[in-house]
Amino acid sequence: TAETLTIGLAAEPTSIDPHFHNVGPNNAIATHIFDHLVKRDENQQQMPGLAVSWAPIDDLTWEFKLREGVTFHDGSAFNADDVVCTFERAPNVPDSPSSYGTFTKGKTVERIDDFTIHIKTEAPYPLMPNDIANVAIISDDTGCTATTADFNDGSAAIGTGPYRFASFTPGENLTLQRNDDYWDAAPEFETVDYRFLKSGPTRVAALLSGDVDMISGVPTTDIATLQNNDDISLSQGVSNRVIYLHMDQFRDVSPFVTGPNGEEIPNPLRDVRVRQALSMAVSRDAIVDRVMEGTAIKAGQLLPEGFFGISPNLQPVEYDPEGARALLAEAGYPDGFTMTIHGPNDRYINDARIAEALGQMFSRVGIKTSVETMPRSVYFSRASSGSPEGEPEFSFILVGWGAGSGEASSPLRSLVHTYDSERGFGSSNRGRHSNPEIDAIIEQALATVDDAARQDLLAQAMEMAIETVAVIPTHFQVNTWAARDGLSYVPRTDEYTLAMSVTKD
Amino acid sequence: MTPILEIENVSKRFTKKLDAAGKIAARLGANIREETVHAVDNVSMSIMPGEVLGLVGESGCGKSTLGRVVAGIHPPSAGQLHLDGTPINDLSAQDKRRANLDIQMIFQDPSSSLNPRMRVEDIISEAPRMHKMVSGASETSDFVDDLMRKVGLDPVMKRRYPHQFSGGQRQRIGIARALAVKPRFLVCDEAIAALDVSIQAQVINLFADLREDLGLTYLFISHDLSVVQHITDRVAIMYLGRIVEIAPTDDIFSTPRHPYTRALLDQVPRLDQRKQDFTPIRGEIPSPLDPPTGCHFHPRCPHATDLCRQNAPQLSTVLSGHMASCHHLETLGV
Amino acid sequence: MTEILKVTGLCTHFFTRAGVVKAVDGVDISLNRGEVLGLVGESGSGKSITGFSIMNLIDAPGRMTGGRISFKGRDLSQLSETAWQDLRGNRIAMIFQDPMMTLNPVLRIDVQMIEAIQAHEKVSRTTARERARDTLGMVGIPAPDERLKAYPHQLSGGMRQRVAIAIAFLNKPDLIIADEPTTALDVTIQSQIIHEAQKLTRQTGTAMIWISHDLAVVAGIADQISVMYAGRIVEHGPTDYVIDNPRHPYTYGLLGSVPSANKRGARLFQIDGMAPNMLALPRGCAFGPRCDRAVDVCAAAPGMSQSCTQKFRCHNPVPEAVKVAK
Amino acid sequence: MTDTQIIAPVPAKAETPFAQFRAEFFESKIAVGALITLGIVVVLALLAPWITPQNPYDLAQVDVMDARLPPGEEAFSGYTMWLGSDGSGRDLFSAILYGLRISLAVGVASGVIALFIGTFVGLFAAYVGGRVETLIMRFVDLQLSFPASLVALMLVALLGKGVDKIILALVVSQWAYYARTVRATALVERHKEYVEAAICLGLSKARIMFRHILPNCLGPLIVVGTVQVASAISLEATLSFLGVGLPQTQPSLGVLIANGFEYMLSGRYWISVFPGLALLLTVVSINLVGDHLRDVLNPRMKK
Amino acid sequence: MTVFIIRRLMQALVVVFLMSIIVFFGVNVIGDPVAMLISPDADQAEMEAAIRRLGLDRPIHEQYFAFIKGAATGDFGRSFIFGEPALKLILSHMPATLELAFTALFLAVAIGIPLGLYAGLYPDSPISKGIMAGSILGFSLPTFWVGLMMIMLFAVHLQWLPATGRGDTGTFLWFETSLVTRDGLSHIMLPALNLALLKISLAIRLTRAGVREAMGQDYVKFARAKGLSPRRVILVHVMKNILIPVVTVMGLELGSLIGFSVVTETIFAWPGMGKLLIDAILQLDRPIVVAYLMIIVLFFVLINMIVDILYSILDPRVRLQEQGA
Ligand SMILES: Nc1ncnc2c1ncn2[C@@H]1O[C@H](COP(=O)(O)OP(=O)(O)OP(=O)(O)O)[C@@H](O)[C@H]1O
Ligand SMILES: Nc1ncnc2c1ncn2[C@@H]1O[C@H](COP(=O)(O)OP(=O)(O)OP(=O)(O)O)[C@@H](O)[C@H]1O
Ligand SMILES: [Mg+2]
Ligand SMILES: [Mg+2]
Repeated sequence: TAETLTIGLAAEPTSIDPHFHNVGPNNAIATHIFDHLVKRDENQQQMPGLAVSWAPIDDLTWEFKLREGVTFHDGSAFNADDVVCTFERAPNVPDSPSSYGTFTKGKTVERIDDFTIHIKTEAPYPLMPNDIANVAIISDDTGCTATTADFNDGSAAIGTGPYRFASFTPGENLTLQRNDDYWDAAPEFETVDYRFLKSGPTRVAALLSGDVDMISGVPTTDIATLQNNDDISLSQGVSNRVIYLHMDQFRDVSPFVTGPNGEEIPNPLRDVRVRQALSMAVSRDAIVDRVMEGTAIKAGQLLPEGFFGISPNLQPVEYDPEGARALLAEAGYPDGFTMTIHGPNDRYINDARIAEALGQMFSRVGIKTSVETMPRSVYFSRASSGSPEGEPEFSFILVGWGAGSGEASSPLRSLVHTYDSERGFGSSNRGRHSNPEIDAIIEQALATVDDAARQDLLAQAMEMAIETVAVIPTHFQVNTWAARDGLSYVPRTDEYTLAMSVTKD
Repeated sequence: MTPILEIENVSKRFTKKLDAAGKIAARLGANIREETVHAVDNVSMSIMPGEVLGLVGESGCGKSTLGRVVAGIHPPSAGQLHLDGTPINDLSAQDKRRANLDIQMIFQDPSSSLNPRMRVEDIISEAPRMHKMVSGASETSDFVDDLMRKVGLDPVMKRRYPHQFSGGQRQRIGIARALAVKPRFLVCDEAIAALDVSIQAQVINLFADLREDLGLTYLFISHDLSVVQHITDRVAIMYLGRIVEIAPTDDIFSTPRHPYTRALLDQVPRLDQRKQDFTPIRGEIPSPLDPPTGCHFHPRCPHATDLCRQNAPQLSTVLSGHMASCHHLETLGV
Repeated sequence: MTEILKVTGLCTHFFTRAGVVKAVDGVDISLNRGEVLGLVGESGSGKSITGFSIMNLIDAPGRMTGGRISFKGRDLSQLSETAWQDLRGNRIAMIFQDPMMTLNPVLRIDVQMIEAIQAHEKVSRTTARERARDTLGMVGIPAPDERLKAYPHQLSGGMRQRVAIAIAFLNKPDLIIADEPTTALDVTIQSQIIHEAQKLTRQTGTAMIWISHDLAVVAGIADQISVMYAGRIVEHGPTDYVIDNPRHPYTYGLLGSVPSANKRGARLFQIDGMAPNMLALPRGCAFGPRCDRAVDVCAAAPGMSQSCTQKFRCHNPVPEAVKVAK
Repeated sequence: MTDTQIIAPVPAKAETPFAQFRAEFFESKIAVGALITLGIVVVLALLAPWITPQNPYDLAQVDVMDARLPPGEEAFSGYTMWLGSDGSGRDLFSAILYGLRISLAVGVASGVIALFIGTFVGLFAAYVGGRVETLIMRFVDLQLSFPASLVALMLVALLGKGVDKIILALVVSQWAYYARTVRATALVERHKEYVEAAICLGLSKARIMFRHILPNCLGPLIVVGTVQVASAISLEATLSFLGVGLPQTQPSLGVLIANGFEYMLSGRYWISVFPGLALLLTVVSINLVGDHLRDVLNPRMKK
Repeated sequence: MTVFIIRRLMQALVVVFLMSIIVFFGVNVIGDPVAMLISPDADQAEMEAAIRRLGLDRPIHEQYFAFIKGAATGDFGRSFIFGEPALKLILSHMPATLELAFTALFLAVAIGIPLGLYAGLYPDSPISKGIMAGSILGFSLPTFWVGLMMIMLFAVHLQWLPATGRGDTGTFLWFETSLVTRDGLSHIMLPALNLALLKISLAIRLTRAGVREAMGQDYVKFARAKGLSPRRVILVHVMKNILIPVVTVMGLELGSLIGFSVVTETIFAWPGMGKLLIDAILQLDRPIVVAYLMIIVLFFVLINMIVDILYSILDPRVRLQEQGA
């Protein structure tokens, strides 16, 4: 049947070029039109894509066997040349604000035959399939020499994916047509029309009024009402995104922390007891129930259950205001201190309101807290390098982290590992927590190709990070999709909205 | 006797300059140019102390502009004013200020010539206070009372605002305001034109009384010839920025010399002329932006010749004290 | 002589929030063909309102509250609005005081003239246009063809007033109400206008009510004069009698206060006080408080007295023997 | 000269302009009603700290456990939330009154500052004339041709959040209205004869400008002022809605409405309807007052 | 007229130039776009590389000069986010905004003038009072709030009209517009009405004030004295006079409609320039912000110029030369 699926998308893709901007919405759209050597299922588990199998053949070389008989939308056949040229183009797209070089860096692709390639690295690299899963394969005839504009107007948007490009208007909509020659199971809907509807209520209204069949990013506030609406079905799934708090642990005096009466004091956040107290002061139940209206999961570590590299021993810290007070007193702050929480107001689900709730909770254990939220445009550059010295500006911030690779190494190396710009560690470690012991374990894990060993190392690092309160995780986001009755969506941890995952009941 | 005021070759031009864009456009060949209005064109005359000089002419001929130049509201574009024989510009700053106060103006519209947001007492006393001619509350109050009585207003009303007065009363307030700085010379610009006939007489009488009591000199601008005839000693007739005739009032009305003056006098309706046939001057007043060449009056003049079209006549004496500017004074006769 | 207009006991009142303004309070007018009536009086005495009442152009809060107007023998009081439209601009025309304001600034002269013709007669545009052009020529406008294409602001005040007069004359009306048509103009232009008006009335026999506060102008053109004060006609009669031998003290004062050659330098006669407040007219004779001839009976409103020559409304009129100093 | 002295009777209407203005103003029931409403709103806003059960800005007094309570429910802390609570657990009644304080303060402060600047610039332009005037007025025109919303939006984006910044943005986007009004009126007034009289009397230019001309420009200024204050309040709300307005934790009415916007479809109407009504009441009453002021102050509309 | 146009263009150049400086440097102060755009997975070296790629490592004045050089040839740079030329993006979003603004303008005129006329002709009738009260509400209600209420009522509850987005477009002359398709019209109704609300009030008030003033003028009385029918007096004499200010003001309001479309477009997800701008501001997409403002300034100057020329055509009294801006 020539049925059209209309989806109201919360986050709009900026380009069809799969190598232009490494962000979720772009990657999600790319997944429709292009294939990856390694695919990920809804739980970010790896599956064969254009590669039918892969394995390290020595410490520094991975062999990928490519799928035969796959054709691009223009009819040309897929082979190793396409992979080689893809890896050449991906890190070198002009004007790219966030390059795919992250995934191709340090890797050399070697064509062995039409359907075999070797990828070499300089050091043992266990995350190879993870990285490879992010690089969309384009055609060496049409794609490799094309510009971003060529992709956007469709002339180069030719992949092997389940959908063909039909039209794209930035800021408005994207239309896709089913690829009937797809090598894998063909999707249900022949035509998909993505509408970009950024505002939450607008999106819900569009669904309710029948403008669209399905929406992503259902605001938490509307979930209850939609649940009671017989014409609407919801699907929910936990995401790989943890919301956590970073504390200034590198300055002797922290700019937004002062004594109870505003006087300058030595940075209390460097004291692990204070950090523990703060974690205990957070009522994760209140956040989940009251702020998130139930659509979140209390966090005790940096990735939710089911992900690779988490520790089974870690439980969310219990809410204990009395204990927090006691710990504070023990650390020498019986009267608390004064602090400002900074956070974005347009980045995570209910971010500003969470910051406010945290402010309330800290105030209740004696830490006079004020809350300042700002648009992410201002927030992230200040949070990363806003101080006069180019260091993180704030003392205590609310941030989120989505583990793109789907394993614990991602948050650990970026958030917990000591900040080291030379080697690319701790790039988002805005609290500058530094613990050489943890660093060593993380580094070891990242060089361990054996999965079981790596799992143990990561879990160990995770436990240590939580124990020393490198960061305070609060909750994992739960994402909600809503569709008109009769459609169902398989929720994904990577927050992607994929037309292929929509099925008719 | 030196004239109290001597006007020497005074001209007043209003020019609208071109801005940068205008200049560019002009260079590109657009049909635009600077526009200059010769509102007052090389006027000379003198006024004796205690004299009332009438200034008559059609709308837009420059009467008010000349009055404003005399009163010091506009600086002249060319020429000089002499007060008591001294050029005003040569005076010291102190004397110059006094000289400017010596000449005051009474305006046509009694409603717009008073600041609606000020009380009468403030309107009258503001300038003397600013010039330190009076000081202290009680002195000021007496001063105001005195002036109000002088112009026939009840001092009880001094705390009122102008809109609470009738037209005639407002004109009196304006007169009191002018008198407050003890002027010697009043320029009355159509000072009674906006008043009702029955009120006009009151104000005309007031002017006459003030002249007698205070020895004031007047430049009396009006287009109402019968009023001019009534109160002036001499009359100057103005046409398109120039004085065309100036003579003692009796002479002007009995033996006008300039064709324009004659025509003008013919048009005046009079009570004693019933069912008269009006025979108007032909033609319209030309635009001051683009005045006719030669004698400005030639397009409307029945006696115009080529000479009139080419050369502007000079003001010449016909009889002692009677001057007119016309090429054909002799041939026209009396 | 055929009587064109007869107004008896015309009352027009304004019902404002501050009270009732009796702008016109019992005015009688009678006018024959070809006759010119001068209506004089000071500002606010009700001259214009009288004119507008005859045209039935009084707007709220004003209303004609009494009196009869008959035009060529026809009683106008029961006329429907459409009948009025037929009459206005066709049989009765009006010229307003301020030439700057009477013409619509955004419509060309030809539009404004042609519509006045076509409102009353089914004629083609070209015919109407020709008639408009001829009438412009009649009122002494040079190059009327060009003027027709002009907008009002491109004409001088005198020119505009002549256009207004031309519009009034377009349909050769029986009566023209000229409401101070020359007040805003120069002497030279005034005489041009009066000249044209005179010429036209003489040629067509149109009757005219010439409203003015300038006695001298009225004296020059009117056959009869009515003097108004505070909404009433206080004196009425042939021009010569009223001007030479006014009986009402107000007329007397008015005439006395006009400067003239003979009175040069002398004090003018002046009427003291100021125009009455129309909201709170004095009891009895409205002129009483300003009148130097006022007597006790003036506390009662005087009726219209009739002498051989003129009518006046006064208990203690100026004796016939007293003439105004000229 | 005794016989010149006519002590004429006084016209009947002998009230001062202010008394007359007051009388005319109080003639309209709607305007009086609006003025009273406005008065109540202002008083409530001023008294907010004493009459509200909660200080919505003090995080220690706000409890997220109270979030989204419908009107009339009792809070954890014991008092009844007559208008319900918002998503962070703020008592809406308290939040609205505190929000009113901010909204009014922002509106009035920006209005007053813009009025001062605009008046000064407009008067200065009219005063100096010539090239300087042309320059100033061209600038004013250009700014006016730019929608205030856009100017403010850009500025707030550039400056960041905060009451001071939003006031600055509103001032920048609104001063030109005042400047134009003042200059236009001043130009008309400048050509009136009372100004010539003042020149003739040797009064200083500054005195003429400020003591004679300025007071006569006040009528239109007041009218523009009321309209601008109302639109400043609305504009602030709009900016807050767009996410560039005031900070979340110290909500103005605009922030409250914008926050409540998210709840509109979930049936929790009160979170944005009540602040919306408060805003509406305030802005409408200011506009009604201003509207009537315009009628009263505009001589052309007078009967 | 020539002078007038030259003057306007000169002014426009100056403003565009000033604007570009302020915005260019201003946007730079807000924050670093790369910090927000870059994938969290990227390490420090890649971040540097991204900054270099976007040319943000050079001193700001150098960036500015490079920009000005490009702008002079119509190249406003590439959007950081979309990677497309800023100008192209803006121009491709412009038709949607213009279509919305013009529809709103049309609604304002078509609804506002008749209502204003009625209120002006019968100032004391209850209907007129209702109209005036409504107009006060119209400009007191914040646009975004009304927009929301309209979606709630017409789209969600009554389901009469779609809530969001632009409908199908068709080609009319050489424009792609949604005004020629049923679907397109149904989509534009709500946002256009929302945007028009303020202007309807304005049109009502202007018309009413104009009618009230004109009705008291001598020329109206004179027209009646000529014996014209009330119809002609109102439709020709009164209307022509009030249309001039109304048309002028409404024309100038087109600018503010475009400015306010930022709000409406956000609520109704209307894919126009306004939404593009607000997104660009929130994401520090400097090329778009700067280009948008420069283009919009030019646009406004152009609109104002056209309106003024129109004004001079409508009102014979106006001579453009004398006017400044
Ligand atoms: N400030 C000014 N700028 C430009 N032109 C002016 C100015 N003042 C007067 N004029 C011009 O100068 C000429 C003379 O004007 P003025 O007011 O002196 O005439 P007037 O004789 O007093 O006329 P009226 O009888 O109408 O008062 C007119 O053409 C007028 O347009
Ligand atoms: N619309 C109105 N509302 C209230 N009173 C009015 C109105 N129109 C006129 N009047 C009053 O009616 C009276 C007569 O006015 P009218 O215009 O007839 O005077 P006029 O004699 O023509 O005066 P002028 O010489 O000034 O034209 C005046 O007192 C005026 O105040
Ligand atoms: Mg003059
Ligand atoms: Mg009148």
